[in-house]
Amino acid sequence: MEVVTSFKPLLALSVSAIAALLILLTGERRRNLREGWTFAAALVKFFIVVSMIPAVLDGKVIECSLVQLFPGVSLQFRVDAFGLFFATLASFLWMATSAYSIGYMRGLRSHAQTRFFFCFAFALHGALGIAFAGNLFTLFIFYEILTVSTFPLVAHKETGEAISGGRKYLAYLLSGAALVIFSMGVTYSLTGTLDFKSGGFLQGHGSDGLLRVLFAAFILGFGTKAALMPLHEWLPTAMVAPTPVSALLHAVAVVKAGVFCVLRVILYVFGPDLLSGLHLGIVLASFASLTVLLSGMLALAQDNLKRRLAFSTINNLAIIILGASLLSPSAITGGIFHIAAHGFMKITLFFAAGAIYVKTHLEKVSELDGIGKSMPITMASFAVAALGIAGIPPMAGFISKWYLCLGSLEAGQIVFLFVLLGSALLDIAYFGPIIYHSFFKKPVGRQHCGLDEASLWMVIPIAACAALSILFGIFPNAFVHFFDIASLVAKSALGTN
Amino acid sequence: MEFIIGKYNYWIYICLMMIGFYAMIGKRNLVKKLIGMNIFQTSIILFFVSTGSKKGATIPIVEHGARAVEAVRYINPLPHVLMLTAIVVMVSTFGVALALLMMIYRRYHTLEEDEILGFRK
Amino acid sequence: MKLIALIAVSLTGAILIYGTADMPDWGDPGSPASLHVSPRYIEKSVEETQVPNIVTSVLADYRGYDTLGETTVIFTAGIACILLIRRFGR
Amino acid sequence: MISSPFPVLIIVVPLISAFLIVIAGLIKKSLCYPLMILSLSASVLSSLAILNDVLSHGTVHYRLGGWPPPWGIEYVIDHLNAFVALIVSAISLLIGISAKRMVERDFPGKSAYVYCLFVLQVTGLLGIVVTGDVFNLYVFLEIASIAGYALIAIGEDGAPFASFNYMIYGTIGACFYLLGVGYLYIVTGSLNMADLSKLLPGLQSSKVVLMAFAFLMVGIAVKMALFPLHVWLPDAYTYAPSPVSALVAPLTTKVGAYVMIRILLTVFPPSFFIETVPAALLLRWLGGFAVLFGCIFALAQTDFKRMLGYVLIAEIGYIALGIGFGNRNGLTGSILHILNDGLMMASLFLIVGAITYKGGPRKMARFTGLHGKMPLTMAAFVVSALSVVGIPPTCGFFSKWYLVLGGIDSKQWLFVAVLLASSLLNAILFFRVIEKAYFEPSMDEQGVDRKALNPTGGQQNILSNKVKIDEAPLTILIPILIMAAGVLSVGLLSGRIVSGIIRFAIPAHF
Repeated sequence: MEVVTSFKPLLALSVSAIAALLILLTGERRRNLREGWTFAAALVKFFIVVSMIPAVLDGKVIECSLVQLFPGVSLQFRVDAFGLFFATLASFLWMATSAYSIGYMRGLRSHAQTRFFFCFAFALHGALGIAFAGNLFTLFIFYEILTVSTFPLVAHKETGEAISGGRKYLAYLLSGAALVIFSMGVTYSLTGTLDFKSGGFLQGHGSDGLLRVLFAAFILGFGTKAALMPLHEWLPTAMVAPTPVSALLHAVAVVKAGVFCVLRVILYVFGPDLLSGLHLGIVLASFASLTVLLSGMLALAQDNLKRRLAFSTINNLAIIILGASLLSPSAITGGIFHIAAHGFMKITLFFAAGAIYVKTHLEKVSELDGIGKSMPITMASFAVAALGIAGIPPMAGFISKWYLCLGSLEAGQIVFLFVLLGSALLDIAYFGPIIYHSFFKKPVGRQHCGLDEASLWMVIPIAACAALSILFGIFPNAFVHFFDIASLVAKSALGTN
Repeated sequence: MEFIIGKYNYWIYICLMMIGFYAMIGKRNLVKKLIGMNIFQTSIILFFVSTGSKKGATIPIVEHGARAVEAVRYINPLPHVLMLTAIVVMVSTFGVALALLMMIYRRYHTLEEDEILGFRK
Repeated sequence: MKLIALIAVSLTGAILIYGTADMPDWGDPGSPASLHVSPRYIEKSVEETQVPNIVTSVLADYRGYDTLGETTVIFTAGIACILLIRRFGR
Repeated sequence: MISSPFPVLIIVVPLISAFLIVIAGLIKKSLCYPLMILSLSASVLSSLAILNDVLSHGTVHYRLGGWPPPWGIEYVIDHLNAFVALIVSAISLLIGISAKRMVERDFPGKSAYVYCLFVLQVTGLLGIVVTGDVFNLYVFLEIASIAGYALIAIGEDGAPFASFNYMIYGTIGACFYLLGVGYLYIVTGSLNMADLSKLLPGLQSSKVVLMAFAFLMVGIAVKMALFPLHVWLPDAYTYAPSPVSALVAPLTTKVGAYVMIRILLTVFPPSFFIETVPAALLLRWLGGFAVLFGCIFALAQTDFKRMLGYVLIAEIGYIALGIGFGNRNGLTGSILHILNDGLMMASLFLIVGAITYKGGPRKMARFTGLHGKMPLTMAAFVVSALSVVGIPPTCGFFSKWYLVLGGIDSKQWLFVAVLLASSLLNAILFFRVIEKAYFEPSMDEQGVDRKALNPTGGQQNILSNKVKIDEAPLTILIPILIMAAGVLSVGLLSGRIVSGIIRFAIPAHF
C-alpha cells in the first residue's frame, strides 16, 4: 500500500474549524454573511474531500502526522478508503443540511442561531476528524469534540425538556467515552501502539478472556454513540432538538460516527481473524439482530413522527453493525454502503418531518392525514426515502440490503437473512401507514387550502436528497464512488486484496 | 530501665508535644489553641536541641587561641542554629496568629469557636 | 470532637514513643548527628570563618541562607500584621 | 558542575522587590504594581533560563555562600523542579497581572502591602521548589504559609476565622514536617537532600527513619490538602479575596504535591514507599477517596467558589493516586497534572474573580445568562471546565490518560474505575454551570429583583440596585484568556512536555 504525505486531511479539517470561528465573529447582526460562511465551508470541505477519492481508489493512503502525543502515538490523520467514505458522506450531507437549517432556523425565528451554526460547524469538524483519524487516540479526541459540540445543539430549545434531553445525551455519551478510555488504555498497555491496521493489531496480545472483556468494553463504549440497544435511550429523547440537529445526529455525523467507530474497532483494531477466532463476531451479530427486531417493533408503537424515525435509525444502525460483524466480504460491503444509503434516506425523512413541523407545527403521525395534498413534494420525497429504507428497488437501500443478504449467505448464517427480511417487513409496517394516510386520507379537523410547501431553502434539499437516494440506487458509483470505496474497504479489511 | 533513663529527653518532649497537640485540636477557645500551638512548637525545639548534646562536651564556643579543635569536646552546633531559625519562624507565626485573633475579636466579639460558628450560620 | 482529639493525640504519642526505641541515647557522642556534617563546623569553623562562636559561624556563614529566610519570615509577619490590624484611612 | 546565577535569582529578585514594594508604597503607590510585575517577570525569565540549562546540561547546582553541599545550603535544580518552578512563576505572573484592578478596588489603602505579601508568597513557593536542603525548605514553607494566612484573612466576612483554622492546620503540618526533618537528622546527621539520599538506603530498617517518613508525609499532606487533612481548604479559599485564591489555591497545593514527589523519589529511595512501607497503598486509597469525596461534596455546593475548593481536593486526589500507582505512567500523570491542574484551577478561580469583580453572582443558581454578558470569560470557563472534566484535546484529559494507564499497568482496576467515574461526576458538576450560563435566560428578563443578586458579602461598594455585568477589564481578561489558551495548547503539546522534561524527572529504573 502506497502512502502519500499530504496536508489535505488537515486542510479539510481546519476548514470547518475556521468556519466555526468566522461564524462566531460574524455574529447575529450580519446573518447572511454568517450563513455564507457555513455554505462556503461546506462546499470547500466537500471538494477537498472529493479530491482525495481518486488517489484512495488507486489504493493509496494519504497521511499527515502532527505532534507526538506520547510514545508510539501521534496526532495523526490517515485517509484510507473507510475514512474517506465517511468523510465524503458527512461533507456531502453537510451541504444539504446547511441549506436546510437556514430555512428551518429562519422559518421558526429561532434564538441563538450563531451558537447553532457555530456548534454545527464544530460538530462537522469532529466528524471529519473521526473519519480521518489514523489511530484510536486521535479518533477519541475528535469523538469527544463531536460529543461536546453536539450537546448545545441537542439542548438548543432551552426548554426544560430540551435541557434534560441534552443531559441524557451527555450522560450516555460520556459514560461511553469513559469505557473507551479504559479500553484504549488496556489496548495501549498490551500493544504499545494505537495505530489502525487493516486486519487489526491486537492479534497475539493478551489472553482470550481479557480480549473478550476488551471487546465488550469497546463495543459498549462506542455503542452508546451508535445507539446500540440497550444503550439507545438518549436518541429518542434527543428528538427534542431542532430538526436539522436530528438530521445531524441521525444521518450526518453523530450516530454514524458511532457506527464508524464500532466498525473501526471490528475491522482495524481487532480484525476479522481475531474476532472469528474468539467467536465474538457471532455474538455481536446476535446482539445487533436483537436490536434490529426490537427497535423495529418499538418504532411501530411511536406516535411522534420524529421518535418513530429515531427508532428506525436505531434499527438501521444495528443492521450496519450486523453486516460488519458477519465478517464476510459482501456483508461488509453492504453494511458500509448502508452507512451512505441510510444517510441520504434518513436525512430526507427528517427534513420532511421538519418541513411539516415548520409549516403546520404537527409532530404526531396520527395528525398527518391528508398532508400529502398540501405538501406534495415533501411527502413524495418522504415516500421515496421510506420505501428506500425498507429496501425496495430502485432506491439505494435496496443495494445495501441485497449485499447484506448475500453476505449472510456467504457467512453461512441463514438466521440473519431472516432477521434482515423481517426488518424490511417491519420498515414497511411502520412507514406504510404514514405514506398511505398522508396521501389517501381526508384531513380531520384541519383546513387545507391547497399547496402549502415550506420555503425553497427547505424543499430543494429535501427533493435533492430524495433524488440522490434514487440515483445511488441506480448508479451506486455516481459522483463519489460510494460503492467502489465500500467494496475496497471490505477487500482490504478481509485481506483479500 | 536503661531504655527509660537513656532516652528520657524524648519522653519529655513527647509529653509536652501531646499536651500542645491536644490543646490545638481539642480546645474550643482560640487563645487556648494558640497556647497549645506554642507548647507544641516549643517541644520540637526541645527535641532538636536535645539531639545536639554530647556527654562531657561543652558549649560550641572555641576557647581563644585553641589550636587543634576536636569535635568530641564541643556539642553539636547545628541543631542550635536550626532552632534559632525555627524560633523566629514560630514567633512570626504566633504574631500573625494574634493579629488574626484581633480581627476575629473585632468582628465577633468573642473568641469561642462555638459562638463564632453560631454567628456564621 | 474532644474524643477524636484525644484519640488522635494518644495515637500520635504512641507512635512517637514507639519510634524512640531506635534513637540514640541522650548525649551519646557516637550518634550519627554528632559524627556527620557537624564535626567540620567544630573543627574548621575558626580556620574558615575566624569566628570562635560556632553557632554564630554556622548561622551567619555556613547556613547563612537560612538566616536570610528567617529574616524574610519576620518581614513577612510584620507586613502581615500591618495589613491585618492597621486601620487605613479611618 | 554548571555555575549559573539563575537559581538564586529566581528567589532573590522577588525577595528584594518585596522590600522595595513596601518602600515604594510609602513614596508613590502607583510604583508598587509595576515593581511586582517586573520582579515576577524576572522570576519567569530566570526559571526559563534554568529550564533551558537543565535541558541542555542536566542538573544545575548552586552553592549558596560557596560552601560545599552537606555543610552549606545548596540549590539543586533538576528536570522536576525546573518544571515546577516555571509553572509556579508563570502562573503567579499571570495572576499578578490580573490582581491590579481587584486589589486596588477592594483594598485601596493597603495595596502596597498586599502586593508585597503577594510577592513574598511567590518567593516562598519558589524557594520550596528550588532548594536542595530539607530545613531550608521548611523556612520557605513558612514564608509562603504566613503570607498566605495574611492574604486569605483580608477576604470576606468569614475570612479571618477561616484563615485562623488554616493556620492551626498549617502549623501542625509544618511542625510535623520539621519533626520529620529532625528525625532524619538524628539518624543521618545531614540535612542535604542529595546527602540524605545516599545515607538513607542503608538505614531502611530503622524505626526512626520510619517515623521520619511518616511525619514528613503527614506534614506535607496537610499542606497539599490531601484527604482527610483537607478540612481547612474549602473555607480558606472560599473567603479569600479573588486574586489571592487564584494564586494560593492552585499553587500552594501543587507545590505541596511537588514536595511529596521530591521526598518520595529523591530523598528516600523510591523502593521505600512502594515496598518497604505501605505508603503507596495508602496514597492510592487516600487519593481515591479524595477524588470521590471532593467530587461528591462539590456536587452539594451552591457557591461556585466553594465548589471549586472541593474540586481542588479531588484534583489533589488525582496526584496522590498517580504517585500511589508507583509506576512510570502514574508518576508522569501526577507530574503532568501539577501543570495542568495549576493552569485550570488558576483559570477557574480567576474567572470567579472576574465575575465577582463585575458585581456578578457567585451562587451558581444566579449564573443564568452570563454568557451573553461576559462571552469571552465564559468561553474560557468552558475550556477550563472541559479540561477538569477531561475532554480532549484540553490538557486535563492527558494527565488523566496517563493516570489511567498507570492504573492499568499496576492492575489497580478499582482505581481506574474511580478515575473514570470521577470524570462523569466532574461532568455533572460543570455542565450544570454551563447549562445555567448558556441555556437559561438572565435574571433581567425574568424580572427578578436586582437586590437579590447581591453575592454573599464583600464588594458592596459597587453593588447598588442596578448592576450592569459585562466583560472584566483587560488586565483580568487577558490572563484568563492566556490561561485558557494554555489549557488547550498544553494538551496538544503534552507529548513534547512528557518526552522532553517529565521523562527525566522520574528515576530511570521506573
